[in-house]
Amino acid sequence: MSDDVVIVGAGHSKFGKRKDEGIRELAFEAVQDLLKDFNKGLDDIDASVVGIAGEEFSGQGAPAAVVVDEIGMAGKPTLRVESACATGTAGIKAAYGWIKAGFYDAVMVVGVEKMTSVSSARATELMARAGDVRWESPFGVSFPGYYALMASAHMAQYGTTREMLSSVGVKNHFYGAKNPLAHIQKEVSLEEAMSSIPIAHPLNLYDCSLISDGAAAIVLTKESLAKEFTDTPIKIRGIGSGSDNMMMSERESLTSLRGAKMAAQKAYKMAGITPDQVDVAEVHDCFTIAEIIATEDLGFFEPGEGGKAALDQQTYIGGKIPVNVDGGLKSKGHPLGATGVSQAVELRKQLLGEAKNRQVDGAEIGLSHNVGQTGQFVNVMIYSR
Amino acid sequence: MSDDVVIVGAGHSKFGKRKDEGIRELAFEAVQDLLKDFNKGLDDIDASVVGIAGEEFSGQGAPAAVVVDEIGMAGKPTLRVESACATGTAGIKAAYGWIKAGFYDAVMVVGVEKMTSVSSARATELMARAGDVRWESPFGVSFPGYYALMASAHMAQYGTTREMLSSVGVKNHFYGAKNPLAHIQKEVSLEEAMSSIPIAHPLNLYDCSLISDGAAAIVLTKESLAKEFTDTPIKIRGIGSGSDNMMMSERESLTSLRGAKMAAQKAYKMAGITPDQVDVAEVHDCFTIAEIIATEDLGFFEPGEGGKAALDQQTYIGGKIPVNVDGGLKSKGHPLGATGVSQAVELRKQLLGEAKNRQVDGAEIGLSHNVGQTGQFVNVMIYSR
Amino acid sequence: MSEEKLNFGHVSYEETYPVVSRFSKKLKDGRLIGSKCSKCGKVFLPPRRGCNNCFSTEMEEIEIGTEATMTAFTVIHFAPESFSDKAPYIAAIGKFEEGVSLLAHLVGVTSMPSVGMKMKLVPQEIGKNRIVYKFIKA
Amino acid sequence: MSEEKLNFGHVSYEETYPVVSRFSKKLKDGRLIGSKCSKCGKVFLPPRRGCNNCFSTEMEEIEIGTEATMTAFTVIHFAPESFSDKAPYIAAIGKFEEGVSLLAHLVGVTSMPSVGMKMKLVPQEIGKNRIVYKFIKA
Ligand SMILES: [Zn+2]
Ligand SMILES: [Zn+2]
Repeated sequence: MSDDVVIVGAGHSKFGKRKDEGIRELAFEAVQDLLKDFNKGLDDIDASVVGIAGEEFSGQGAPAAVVVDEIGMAGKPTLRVESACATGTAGIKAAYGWIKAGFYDAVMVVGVEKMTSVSSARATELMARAGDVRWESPFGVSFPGYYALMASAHMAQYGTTREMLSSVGVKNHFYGAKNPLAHIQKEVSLEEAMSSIPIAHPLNLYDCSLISDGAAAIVLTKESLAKEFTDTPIKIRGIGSGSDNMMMSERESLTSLRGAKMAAQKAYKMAGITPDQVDVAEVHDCFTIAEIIATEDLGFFEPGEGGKAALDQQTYIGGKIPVNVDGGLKSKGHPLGATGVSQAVELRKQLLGEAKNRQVDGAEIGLSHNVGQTGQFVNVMIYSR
Repeated sequence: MSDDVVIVGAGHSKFGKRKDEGIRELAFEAVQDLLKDFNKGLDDIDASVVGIAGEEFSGQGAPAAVVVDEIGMAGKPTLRVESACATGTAGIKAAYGWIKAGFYDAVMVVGVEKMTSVSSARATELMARAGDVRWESPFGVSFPGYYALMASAHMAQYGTTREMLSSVGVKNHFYGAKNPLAHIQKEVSLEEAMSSIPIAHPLNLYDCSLISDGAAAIVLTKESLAKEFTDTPIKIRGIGSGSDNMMMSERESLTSLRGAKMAAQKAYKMAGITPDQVDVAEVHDCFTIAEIIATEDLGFFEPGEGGKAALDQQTYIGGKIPVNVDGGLKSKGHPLGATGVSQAVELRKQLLGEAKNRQVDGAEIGLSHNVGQTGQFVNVMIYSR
Repeated sequence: MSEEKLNFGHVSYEETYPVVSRFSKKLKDGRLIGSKCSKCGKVFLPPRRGCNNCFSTEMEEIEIGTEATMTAFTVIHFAPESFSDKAPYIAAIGKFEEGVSLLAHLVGVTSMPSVGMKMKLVPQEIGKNRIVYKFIKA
Repeated sequence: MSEEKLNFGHVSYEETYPVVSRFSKKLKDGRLIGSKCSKCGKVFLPPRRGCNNCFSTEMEEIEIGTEATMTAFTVIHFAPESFSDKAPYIAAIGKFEEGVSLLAHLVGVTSMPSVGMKMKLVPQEIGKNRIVYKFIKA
């Protein structure tokens, strides 16, 4: 009988503009938080996986090792994974593989990014270089720009409106205001969101996730060992991944991410569930259009119906499927390497009933959808008690 | 009964200053070479792992996806791993985990680096940033500089000499001259090596590996499926990893890499062998002192005896343990992300008896030792027929 | 090979490799050239050095028509650092009759464009050693 | 916190964080300050914000003596880009009596140094906002 992989510890730094902390201090803060509620010490963790998306943000080359040293894991095996904005879940998947391979009993996954040391224009440049630098980045398409291209296609094909886009941002700020770890804890009105300054038309400021600093950490082990670490392990029930063509201009579709659909299908199959069994979802709302497309690709709504569903508050708690009730990338923040791990930390809280004033009552199955670049890396994870 | 992971295909680009090729073309060349001798097509490979150490060398952010697209693997799951110069073996280990976890039956690992687009001074700067950027890089210690520090300690403690160092370079050029894929295919005399220009005293030009472009690729699958792909699978018998403190100044020892010793111990244990059973070794000779220390850390020679052993030609074919008989990083070249995969490709050739005029007769067990940064990432792999 | 390189794009992030330089030179002559695999027939635009379907490197040049239909667009207001002085500008994806698409700036339009509009791809020289293509309204 | 930052090193590759700036200010006063964990007693030089042994962030300042013994050295001839105009220079690791070590330039020596030699760490101001430490022969 197979021994499931479980999460037995989780920690999370404050997300935000953390001007006094570098990658090492941010990671330290997440691990410090993790250890607060952990029956074992670092000695019982055999190895680490570090998720950091970009080395130029922090200035540190081969950046995993400084992080690992600061969190007391130097001397133990480690590696860095990178899948652009899907780096965090790539780390969880790599650690899962290490455990299943029998290399280690317990592995820490730390995702961290320090993004605000550079100017916004510089950060935009660095992220734009995740486009094809030979044929697409030379046109100055920012990261919001790539998603804006998708938004224009989605609007043309399905009649998705600016109001629908903005309503995603409004929801995410509504929940972010309840999350003490969120970068911006402030509600916004639909009017404010719709009238904010344009970033990459049709996307405005309130359609775009934040450039944030932050870290998140979890510890994975085998189910058979879980009780030594915690009384409340969370199972990893499904992992699915997919990708897509590098260039936007070579995609079959601009209104859906084929990698996300593939990842979802695989994850549902591995977990043996269907989309309607998911109680709470963390989806990769790097932009509001991304959340709309995500809810379609994941099978929560029919293709083209995601925008209407958002407008109808079907993604609030009490709606068809609560999505990003921690504020999402939009309000909680999006420190690239941390995001996928942060999703796991949040879902664990939800499944343990510890999410306080943003708790989805009785949540038993949680789904995380984490997208890198513009769909070239997608991981969908399914967690349950 | 456990189903071993095996290598069922391997390809290698020419290493060198490849001015007409970027990362995508280099990776293409390695995969093209792999497919020449492969009973299946890309359709039968489920996913890929891409090893690239630095995004600034090539200019491409999140660089895995352009590579994956160029080699026809877009749409299938992928991720990038990075462990500085140990990136290639980190990729093999991640793919091994994915297969053991049951995610995929067959995974391609591609390691690639394009380093010569930037000047040597710039490349030196980028690599120096893999030191601790807060406390050590601000002193302008180049990568050769860090190893030169170790060399000075080894010389002081054990009486290792410049002649011993140079004899490593002489050997590696001797074999590199026989390797048509090597960056520099030219023998050097001990006199030439010893009198070459200083890079970071006590290391001269012929003590330092090359800044090279190149790629290597392998396909992994389960032993139970191997026969569908090839008649000559190679087993991965052992994988061990280790690391060390970030800062050189915090290390317990400067004459040995504790991560390498740990990695070797784990790999030997997993494979169920002892050092004397290894027939041929690929070790991480980023610098001549690194090869000397490696042969000690791996248990081929006693601590402090590696230099004398090199001088006595104990690491030539016919000696106690043939080391880097493909030219090593010194003469074959060291495109960072490719190196660990290249070691696997070379050992496969040796174990299949296909290494021609640098064949170790009857080689049955091969070992690869791949070090990232200055020992913060180490993977030791053991392969056999 | 000592032939002079012709760089592509408003900015270069990687070295200009031969496959790009050759394309750029044809573009300078007003021709949009993709590559077609001689072995399996797969067509690539922009061109590639090898075919990612059958791994042949025997590629024929194939001329693509310059009439395109817009499938997506955006107006970049907050630009990457290298483009800060150019914003706002429109980036659009246009699909050609051959079924392949390209991303480029759309210039010369005075009102908000819309998906489905007809465009034409034309070369735009930027200084002596640099060229790019752009869409204009057809 | 609006206090002015004092940068550390010949070149900065990351932002100057408070733990570095505070250390640098003490260094300017000629004091070499490490951090000692109030909870478990582990000593860090250079200082850290938190203890990687017990995860306490209560750190005491501890003054380290400046006499050191060289454990390793190199002469950098081919330097990273930012240091091109400074080569050759000597980098050495010196171990202090407290058991902790630092890497720094060794300056003012006229012959090749040797492992085991006695050195002294001294501050070296570089302009108004930047400081570094260096070893000199003891
Ligand atoms: Zn073809
Ligand atoms: Zn402590």
